[in-house]
Parts: sequence; structure tokens; C-alpha cells
Amino acid sequence: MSYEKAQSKNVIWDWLTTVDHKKIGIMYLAGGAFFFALGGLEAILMRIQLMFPEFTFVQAQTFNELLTMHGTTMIFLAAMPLLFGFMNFIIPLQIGARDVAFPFLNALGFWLFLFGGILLNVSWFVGGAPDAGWTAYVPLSSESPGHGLDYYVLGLQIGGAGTLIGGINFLVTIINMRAPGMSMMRMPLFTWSSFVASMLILFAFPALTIGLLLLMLERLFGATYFAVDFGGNVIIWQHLFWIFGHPEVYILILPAFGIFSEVLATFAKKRLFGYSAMVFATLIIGFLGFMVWAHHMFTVGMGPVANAIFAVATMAIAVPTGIKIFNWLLTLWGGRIQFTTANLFALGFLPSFVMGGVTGVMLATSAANYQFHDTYFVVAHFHYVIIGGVVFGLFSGTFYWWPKMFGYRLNETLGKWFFWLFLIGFHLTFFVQHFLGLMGMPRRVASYLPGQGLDSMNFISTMGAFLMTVAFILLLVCIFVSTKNRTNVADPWDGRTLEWTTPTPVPEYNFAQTPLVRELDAYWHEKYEGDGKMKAAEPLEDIHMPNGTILPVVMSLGLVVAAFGLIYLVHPLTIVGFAITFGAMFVRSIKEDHGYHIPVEAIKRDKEEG
Amino acid sequence: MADHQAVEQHTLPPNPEKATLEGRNKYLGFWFFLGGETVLFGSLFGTYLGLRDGVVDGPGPSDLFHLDLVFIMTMILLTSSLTSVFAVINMKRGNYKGLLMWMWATVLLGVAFLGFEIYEFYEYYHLGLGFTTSAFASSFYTLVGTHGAHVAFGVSWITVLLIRYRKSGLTLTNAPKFYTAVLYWHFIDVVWVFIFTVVYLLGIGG
Amino acid sequence: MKYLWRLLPLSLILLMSGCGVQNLSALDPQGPVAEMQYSLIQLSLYIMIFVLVIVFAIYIFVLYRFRERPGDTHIPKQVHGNRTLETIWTTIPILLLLMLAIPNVMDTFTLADVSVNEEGEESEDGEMDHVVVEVMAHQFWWEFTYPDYDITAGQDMYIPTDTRIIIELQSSDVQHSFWVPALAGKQDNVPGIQNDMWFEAPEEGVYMGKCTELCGPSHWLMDFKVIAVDPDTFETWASNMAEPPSNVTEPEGEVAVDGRGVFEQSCISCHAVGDDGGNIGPNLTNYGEREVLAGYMDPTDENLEAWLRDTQEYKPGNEMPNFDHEAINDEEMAALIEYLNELKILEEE
Amino acid sequence: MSSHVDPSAPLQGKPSKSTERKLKNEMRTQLISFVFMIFITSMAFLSIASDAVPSGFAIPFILILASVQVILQLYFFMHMNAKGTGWVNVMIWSGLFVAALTVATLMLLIGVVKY
Ligand code: HEA
Ligand code: HEA
Ligand SMILES: [Cu+2]
Repeated sequence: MSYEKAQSKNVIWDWLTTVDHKKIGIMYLAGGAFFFALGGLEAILMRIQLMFPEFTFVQAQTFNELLTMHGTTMIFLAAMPLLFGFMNFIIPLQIGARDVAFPFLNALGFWLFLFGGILLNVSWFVGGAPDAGWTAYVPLSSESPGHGLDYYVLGLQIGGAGTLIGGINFLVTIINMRAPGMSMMRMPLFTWSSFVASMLILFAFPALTIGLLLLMLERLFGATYFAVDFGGNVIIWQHLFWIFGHPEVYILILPAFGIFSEVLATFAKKRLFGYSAMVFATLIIGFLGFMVWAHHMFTVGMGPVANAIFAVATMAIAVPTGIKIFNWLLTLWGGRIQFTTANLFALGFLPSFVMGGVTGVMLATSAANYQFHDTYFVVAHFHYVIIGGVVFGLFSGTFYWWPKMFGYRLNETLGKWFFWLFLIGFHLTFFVQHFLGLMGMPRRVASYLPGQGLDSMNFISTMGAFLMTVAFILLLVCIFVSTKNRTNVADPWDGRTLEWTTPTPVPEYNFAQTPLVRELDAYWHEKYEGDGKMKAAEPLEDIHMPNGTILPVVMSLGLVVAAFGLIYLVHPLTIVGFAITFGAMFVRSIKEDHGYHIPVEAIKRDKEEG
Repeated sequence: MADHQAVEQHTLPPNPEKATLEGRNKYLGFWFFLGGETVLFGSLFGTYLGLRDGVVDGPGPSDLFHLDLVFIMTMILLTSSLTSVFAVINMKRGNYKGLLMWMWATVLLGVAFLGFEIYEFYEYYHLGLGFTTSAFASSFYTLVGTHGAHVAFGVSWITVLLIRYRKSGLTLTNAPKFYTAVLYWHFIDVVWVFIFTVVYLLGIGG
Repeated sequence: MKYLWRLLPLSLILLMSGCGVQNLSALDPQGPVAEMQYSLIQLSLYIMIFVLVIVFAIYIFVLYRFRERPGDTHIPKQVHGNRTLETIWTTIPILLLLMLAIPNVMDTFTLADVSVNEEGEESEDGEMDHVVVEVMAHQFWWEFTYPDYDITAGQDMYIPTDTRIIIELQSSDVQHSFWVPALAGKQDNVPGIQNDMWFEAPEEGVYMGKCTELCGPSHWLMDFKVIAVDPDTFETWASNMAEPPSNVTEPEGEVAVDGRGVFEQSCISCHAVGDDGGNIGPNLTNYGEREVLAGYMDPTDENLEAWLRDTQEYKPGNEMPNFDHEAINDEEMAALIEYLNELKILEEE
Repeated sequence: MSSHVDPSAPLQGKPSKSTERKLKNEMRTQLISFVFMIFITSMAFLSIASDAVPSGFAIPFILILASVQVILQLYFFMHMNAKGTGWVNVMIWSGLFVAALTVATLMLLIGVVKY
């Protein structure tokens, strides 16, 4: 394809075939936001059901489906894709690269996620969603009637493949594509933490892949790994799930930590305190993340030695996390703190997350965990870390990077309303849940009986959830009313890192000339110690770009077709589906595609216009 | 395809698979993928080891496994690893014919291995070990079958490469492709080392 | 953030005053195991509040002191880090965690120790000093077997006070979890695997228990009761369960006799009274003394009839069929209910 | 218009003398390691097949042989000892570490025996 042809494409076709990391990033954000609203809706429905004792807003079975889909959607289809959105858009810009290492695979990863998510949600319309919790413990899941869990298994398998591809892509991008001078220890912390999160993806997701494969073979083809009568063992699933599942929660939180590191440093106008300690702590968290999964299984009967070891290992994570918390506080110390909405979310994160973190350490106390486990205390813990950590990080990143991504700034007044309502709603919803748990309310209950002292707190909790909904709608309003806010969008916050050196909208090649990095916080360094412009590391030349392609969509679609074939055991359909996927793979591998070049003249033209 | 003239003619670099950025990306990315595959197979091995006593009324390892068959299969796969090493050495020499020839040898050995494996499964099935017979059966077929699927995929992948590039000569594009395919092939052999040790040898001897 | 500050001391008061319904709350422990766990909870809570206070203090100070003031445009000093500080905030958390980890490890081993003294099962005063109960969880009810007494009870678990109760947990279908918050934390009932735990109840009383592992649509209704009675009563209960008094085996009232007939026709294949009957559903030998019906309802006649007519409405997914008017007509139903209500083994002595 | 690399042009020329020499050497090393692998594989099979070796010895023995062979494959056949393979080593060893944890767990901690 030539440069001219690449310029003149139909918009929809362009987005379907794009391999541009920025467009893919935006698509991840859009997809993730959609599923976040969906998962939020499911949460609200659950909260309404729990508003009064013995309420019959939804049936017990529906409730189980709601809670399963809420957890699954939020973790796999909302939080991760939203983070992937930022990682996709921002990492190449932060390291001074023109694209990711594997643009094709990047697109494939996105479409796998999207189709996997859609497949999972199709289950609502064809006889019932999965109903065994997001953890899908066997044998409840392996024997669950209907097709709900088949959708769970295959939807997650497809989406999970996309995530794994994405993880590898980020790893190689960060290792191989950094601009000259950008050593590992000059990388912005968002890139660093995304790097570690990608490592976790690489080693955690295969365990899930196998878990899902086994569950699929058990459900669809009568395998007997989990069937006790055939010599099977049900604990194996739990281990496989949590060997994935615990690292997964750090996959979520680490990139969010990265966002906070950028935002807090930017709005305190200070260099991140203890940069190398931060990097080191991130690595330690990643490492320890693999040693603690069995803290979800204290009550399952592994024995006291195992429980004790996993309890102590889990507690150890508080140390590197604490290092990070105090480094952030010291970053603020002596700074000039600006209370923008992005920073409000980062500042709101600190106390909220610490509250969630310390209840995590309480949960890690194995002997006490026998009381906490599978109660609302756990629900409170993980919403504190996930919402107070991950979701706040996402909102912070949204307000921070929105100008760069979309060319306009979000309205600060509305943004602040949104923040306060969300913060209050969030604490209202989940703070009381600690007590609900300790007072005897198990989690995953479709309702509760009156007269057990659980009524008023459940009611309060639901009110909080309503408040969060109002806040969320305010965010949507904010996004739509802000579109005119187009002044100074290239570097609105006096940014420190390379993404702010690009013009907005960012040209498809990101950097006309690859920048030369001379310090941590490269842009800040040039602004306050140099002439305010990045030095170029190369002369102005033609820029090589990859071609767009529809194959990722085709490959993902093929897998969805195959999944339907598997779910309903229509073997010809399965074969057709795989044939489509492997056919597209075949085409991809025999048709060499060397991309095209953007001529220097066009780059110069862009420069003058921008 | 290319809307520009190729001006530079390329001379053979010492590591053609890593001479371009694309090549280096592919090389690294593929290795990382293998790192993930390690955990994938680790999970399968763990499942198998956890369930291997769950034979219920079906046949167990010592009723089924023959060392001679496994030994032959092992030798075949080991040799195919060597042929693919020779293929890479020839690639670095610029001897494209040699590369193709050794890769074909690898494919043939891979096919032979698969043949034995199919025969083996067929035999076990007739000895009463169905996929759903027992937890041992399910986990055994899943572990060894996943490895077999890798072999099958490797064979098809290399074959496609060999046919697609039968006449092109060594280029900066296909060198990394051959190289990663060879890495994949070695990895299959690495997994097999554990399979023959943990599944077959321990199944009979432990 | 002020909001949070106000909630903190408030919540502490709430916690320490032991809130929640008695006999359901982990914050109101009624036995040594729950007490041990409660003191660990308290210890960890104090440590966490210490951490929170420090973090919040620095946080509020920083926000106040270093906020941007109007017109301020200075560029702060770009500090790299500080070794000493970093050492401090690495060491102190480690020490705090050790304070929690050590008692926790000890308690974990204590709780896992289900051995009983080997000398002999009788202590000096001739009383049993431990009782073994096998707890089999079913979708969605509980079965309690006392191997030393050769008896099986459903839903209500009678235990003697001041006696170590050794619990052996199993499941007949999916995974469940056995939790009596006021007496002990939970352990799981895992199909194919046996888990052991122990607890003691010094005081007589009825303690609420719940299943805490999602086990299907009626998971939330899978409640049970632990009824602690003095050891003598327990012995009476146990021997009457083993050999039910005559009112149970041979009901006297005319209606109840008819009821027994209905029971033999419709129920006995799944439910046993005494030795007599199936074990697909709970044993009903002492139904008349049940605290609750179906694990959670008041055991009134109306509820019992409603339950029998439409069990699937009250516990969706459970194994018991509905009995409509064709299966059991109104008259028979009344008789059956009367019969069931008379199944009492303690009071009728 | 500046010149672009044509990635589909056949590579020309011969490798340098030093490369040739290196490749010659490598050929020999690889052959030797192959022979060694055949040898230890046969040892592993023999130790199980023959009744002379007690299984208390044979089991750790074959596990060690398997590890040795894997190291050989990784470092010789797959060149994980070459320059610039730092990250490769990190990822493969991390993968092996997680895999080992997984295997150990699924062997020990599945509730059958309590530890
Ligand atoms: C983003 C997600 C996230 C994060 C970051 C965490 C972080 C932690 N989690 Fe959490 N967790 C979940 C998500 C997360 N968790 C989810 C989703 C579940 C439930 C899954 C399910 O069952 O559905 C769960 C469940 C869960 C359990 C199992 C509960 C049960 O089911 O019984 C446990 C038990 O140990 C636990 C512990 C911890 C610990 C110790 C941390 C630590 O990393 C926290 C460390 C942070 C701090 C401690 C605060 C800052 C530190 C300092 C200020 C230093 C000083 C502190 C001390 C000395 C204490 N978590
Ligand atoms: C990223 C993870 C994430 C996030 C963000 C959330 C967000 C929320 N969660 Fe949940 N949650 C989980 C992950 C998450 N959760 C997991 C893993 C479980 C365990 C599941 C299991 O047990 O298997 C769980 C379980 C769980 C439970 C326990 C269910 C049970 O055990 O029975 C509850 C109950 O209160 C709950 C509530 C909420 C609420 C009120 C929110 C709120 O914060 C939601 C906020 C979102 C909104 C407010 C958006 C609202 C939008 C609309 C209403 C639509 C409007 C749309 C348009 C205008 C387009 N969640
Ligand atoms: Cu965890």
C-alpha cells in the first residue's frame, strides 16, 4: 500500500483494520468503558436486590448470574482493557517509539478481547449467564446445567489469549523500542509498572488457560479431572485459578500505581521521590505476587504448614507496597500540589487504597481468615483496593491523558463534582461491608433474613452504590460537554515525560524524529535545563509504517464461530471456525507485508501545520 | 507491493535472524512466549502428577507404557532437534539449500514422531484407557496430547515456511521466521524430555 | 477526607462494643476458638489502625502544608530520595508484620490440632471430653453424624457444653463451607476430601451457622443451628436419637397415626425417623424440636404446609419434590403435619 | 526520496572467515552435546528398564538427567548462552520458577495429605 492510499480510507474500515497503537488504545478504552458500565449495571442490580432483607427484585438464580458476570466483566472486560487502553496509547509515546513491537498482534489482541467479551455476554440471551462466581469453583461449575459456564470458559479463553498477546507485545516494545538514551532506569514509572504487569500476564495467564481448558474438556467432552468418583480432585482447579488469580490483581494494580506515579509527580511539580526504590518495589511486588495465591484457599484444608507459609508470604507484600505509599507521600512533600481532577483521584487513592491494603493484611492472618473468608469483609477489602486503587487510577489517567488522546480537556468543575460524589459513594458502599462480614453476612448470598442485624448497613451500602452511579453519569456528561475545551492540549499540565512533547493530535508516526533522552523525566529536563525542545536522535527521514489489515478481525471472528461450535457440540461449525482462524494465520504468514513509507515532505508538511 | 526501489543489496550478516528490528522483536517476543508456555506445560504436568494415582478401575501407567516405543520416539525427537540445529548453522553460512534440506529432515522426523504417538494412543484406547475412563486417563491424554498438538502445529508451520520460501533464497524477512520455528521445535523437545521422564519413566519405575 | 476521619473512631467503638446479633457475629465470640480468632482480629486491627493513623497524619499534613497557593509559581526542588527514610519505612512495617505473623502462625497450628488425649475417652468425672461429629454438606442442607453414638441428625447440631467438638467435614455434591461465627471460623466441605476442625461451647445456647461457599441458587438459605446443651441433656438426646421414645416410633394420637401412614407412603424413601427410612434428605427423628424449618423458616404449621407443597419455591434447586394436592390431600397434609410436630425426643420423656 | 531497505531481497555473499570458523566450532560442539544427550537419555531409560537399579536411586537420577538435558537444550541448541540473551534468561527462568511452584503445589497441596 502506498502512503496516499493509506491516507484515504473509509473511517469504519480504517478502525477495523488499524494497527496504530493509538487507535487500538482508544478502542480498548471504548470497549472497556462499555463493559464497565455493563458491570456497573450488574452491580447496581445486585445492590438493589440486597437493599432489603428477603427482597425479591431478582431471583436467586439471576442473582448468581449477576454476581458472576459482574466480577468477570469488571476484572477481565473492564479494568484490564481500560488499563490496556492507556498502556497502548501511552507507552510508545513515553519511550519515544513510533509504534509497538508487533502492531499486527496488537490489533489481534484487541479483537480477541472484544469478541471474547461479546461471546461471554451472549450467554444472557440464550438461556442464562454463568452462575458459579467469577472463580467458577468446581464441581459447581463443572456440573452447572445449561450453557452459561460454557460461555464463561470459551469467552475467557478467547479474551485471555488476547491479553497474553498484549502482554508479550508490551514486553518486547519496552525492551526493544526505547529511544536512544532511554535506559531502563530512565523509563517513566507508568512504563515500568506496565512492564512488570506484562511479565505477570506472561506467567499468570497460562495457568488460567490450562484451567479453562480442563474445565472445558470436563464440561463438553466428559473428562474427569474434577470428578471425585473417577479419581479426580477439585482443589486442582482452585490452585490453577488462583495461580492466575492472585497475580491478576497485581496486573490490575501495578499499571494504576504507574499512573499515580506520573500524576502525583506532575501535579506536585516534583521528581518522583525514590525512583529506584519505586522500581525495585514494583519488581518485588511482582515477584511476591506469585508466592501467595493460596491465601484465597486458607479454609480449603491444605494444612497448617502451608497456611502459615502463605500467610507470612502474603504479609510480606505490605512492605514493598508501603515503600511505594511513603515514596508518594514524600513526592508530595515539599511540592506545589495542584488539585486538578486527575490529581484529586490520585490523592483520593492514597488513603482509600491503604485502607484496602491493611484489610488485605488482616485477611492474610490465616487463623483469623477462617472468620473473614467468603464474607462481606472480603468484598469490602477487594473493592477498596480495586476501586480505591485501580478504578481511581483509571479515572485519574482519564483526566490526565484525555487532552493528549482526544484533543480537548475535560471540564474541571464537573470533574471535581464527579470525584467527590464517587469518593463519598464508594466509601459509603463499601465501608459498612467490613462490618456486615464480621456480623455474619457471607458473600454471594442472593438475600439475607431479617432480624439478623444486617438490614440497615445493607441499605446504606446500596445508597452508596446509587451515589456512584450518579457520579458515573456525571462523568459521561462531563465528557460530552467538554469538547470545546481545546486550548493548550499538547502539554496542558507542564508534563515531565515524552508523551507531552508530541503534537496533539498525535501524528500516526508519533515522533517526526526519534528524540534523544538525556535524563529521567526527559521533557522536564529539557524544559528547565535545556531549551525546552527535545534533541533529535536521527535526521529527518522517510518513516516506515505498517499496513492496516482486516485479518485480526477475521481471526477473532473465526474463534468465536469455533466457540459456538464447541458450546453446542456442532463439530462442523467448530471446524469451520478454526479453518477461518488458521486460514487467516496462513494468509498472514505467506503474504509478506512490508508496510509503506511516509515521505519526508509529508512529515514536514505536518510539522508546519501542527 | 513495495512502492519504492530497493537500492541497497544486502550482504549476509552474522546473525541474519537478528539483523532487523522486526527480527529482533520476533526473536525476543518468541522467547517470551516460550517462557509463558513453560508455565502452561507446568500446569499440565502438575495436574497430571496430582491425578496420576486416580486410575479407579481403569488401567494405570504400568499396565500401559512400553519403554521401547517411548525410547524410539525420544530418539526421533532428539535427532530432529539436531537437524534443526544444523539448519540454523547452514542459515548462518548462507547455505540456503542446506537450510531447506535440514528443515525438511526435521519435518519428516516430526511426522514420524506423530505417527508413533497416534499409534500409541490408539493402542491405549484399545487397552481400555478412554479419555473419560479416569482422572489419570484424562490428565494423561491432555498432557501428552497437548504436546502432540504442539508437534503437529510445528510440523505444519515449518512446512508452510518451506513451501512458501522454497525459491526465495535467504532474506532478512524469512531468516527470523525460520529461526523462531526452530526455537519452537527445540522447545517441543524440551517438553518431551520432561514427558518421557515424568510420565513414562516414573510411570513405570516410580 | 474529613468524612473518613469521623468514621474511624466511630467504627472502632462499634467494633469494640461487640455489635451484631448475638450468636451470629464473629465480633461476639462465645467459645475459645472464636475468642482466639477475635483476639487476632483485634490485634491486627490495632496494628492496622496504627498504620492508618501514621499514613493519614503525614497525608493531611502534606496536603495542607504544600498545597498550591494562589499566585505561587515557584518550582519545587527536585529531590531524588533519601536512604535513611527508606530504611525506616522498610524496617518498621517488617516489625509490625512480625508482631502479627508470630501469633498467627501459632494459632494456625493450634486450630489445626484436632488430636484428642489418647489416655482414654473418658475424663475423671466420667464424662466424655470430646465428641466427634461428621458434618456432611448437601445442596442445601446439613447432615450431622455422631460416629460414637451411631446417630444421624439433620439441620440442628446438638453438642454438649464444655466439650471439645471434633468436626470432620465432607460434602456429597459441590463444595460448601461450615461456619458458626460465634463459635469458630469456617472450614470447607470439599467433595472427596475430609477436613477437620474443632471448637468448644462453654455456654448453653443456640448458635447460628451458615454455608459460606457458593453452592447453587439456594446457597443463601443453607443455614443450620448448633445447639449447645449441658452434657447430661446431650447424652439423653443422643440415646433418644439412637432409640427414639415410643411417641416417635408409635404415635398415639389418631391423626398422628394417619400422619405416620402418609409419611411412610410419601416421605420415608428419603427421610428417616429413627433407624427407619432413607438418607437422601435430613433425618427427622427430632423434627418437632427443630429451631427452624428447612434451615431458615419458623416451624409453624402454615410454613410447613407451604414448604411441603412447594419446596422448589422456598429452596430452588433442592432435591425434594413438591407435593401437590394430588400427592397429599388436605386431610392427609394435616395429619402429616401433626405427626411431624410430635416428633420430639427431649421433652416427652 | 531516500533509499529503503528491501527486506525481500536475497542476502548475498559469504560469511566472514571468523564467522565460518565459529560455525565450524559450533557444529562440533552441537554434535558432541547431541551425543551426550543420547547417552544420558539412554542411561535414564536403562536405569528404569533394568531391575539392577533400585528405584530409590533411579528416580532422583532420571530427574537430574532430565534437568541436565534441558539445560543443554536451552544453552547449546537454543543458544541461551549467547550475548544479548539477558532478558531471555530472565523470562525463561521465571517461567521455570512459576512452573516448578505449580507442579510442587499440585503434587502436595491438593488436600489429600495435610501439611
Ligand atoms: C487490585 C486488586 C487487589 C490488591 C492490590 C490486593 C492486595 C492485597 N490483598 Fe487482596 N484481593 C483482591 C484484590 C486485591 N488485593 C480480590 C479481587 C480478592 C477476592 C477474590 C475473590 O475471592 O473473589 C482479594 C482477596 C484477598 C484475600 C483472600 C480473602 C479470602 O477470600 O479469604 C487475601 C488474603 O490474604 C488478600 C490479601 C491481600 C494483601 C495482603 C494485599 C496487599 O497487596 C496489600 C498491601 C498494601 C498495604 C498493606 C497498604 C500499604 C502499606 C503500608 C502503608 C505499609 C505498612 C503496612 C503494614 C505494616 C500492614 N486479598
Ligand atoms: C474491577 C473490578 C470491580 C469493580 C470496579 C466493581 C465495582 C462495584 N462492585 Fe463489585 N465485584 C468485583 C469486582 C469489581 N466490582 C468482583 C471480582 C466481585 C466478586 C464476584 C464473585 O463473587 O464472583 C464483586 C462482587 C461484588 C459484590 C458482592 C456480590 C456478592 O458476593 O453477592 C457487590 C455487592 O455489593 C459488588 C458491588 C459493586 C459496586 C456497587 C460497584 C460499583 O463501584 C460500580 C460502579 C459502577 C457504576 C456506578 C457504573 C454504573 C453504570 C450504570 C448503572 C449504567 C449507566 C450507563 C450508562 C448511562 C451508559 N461487587
Ligand atoms: Cu490474592
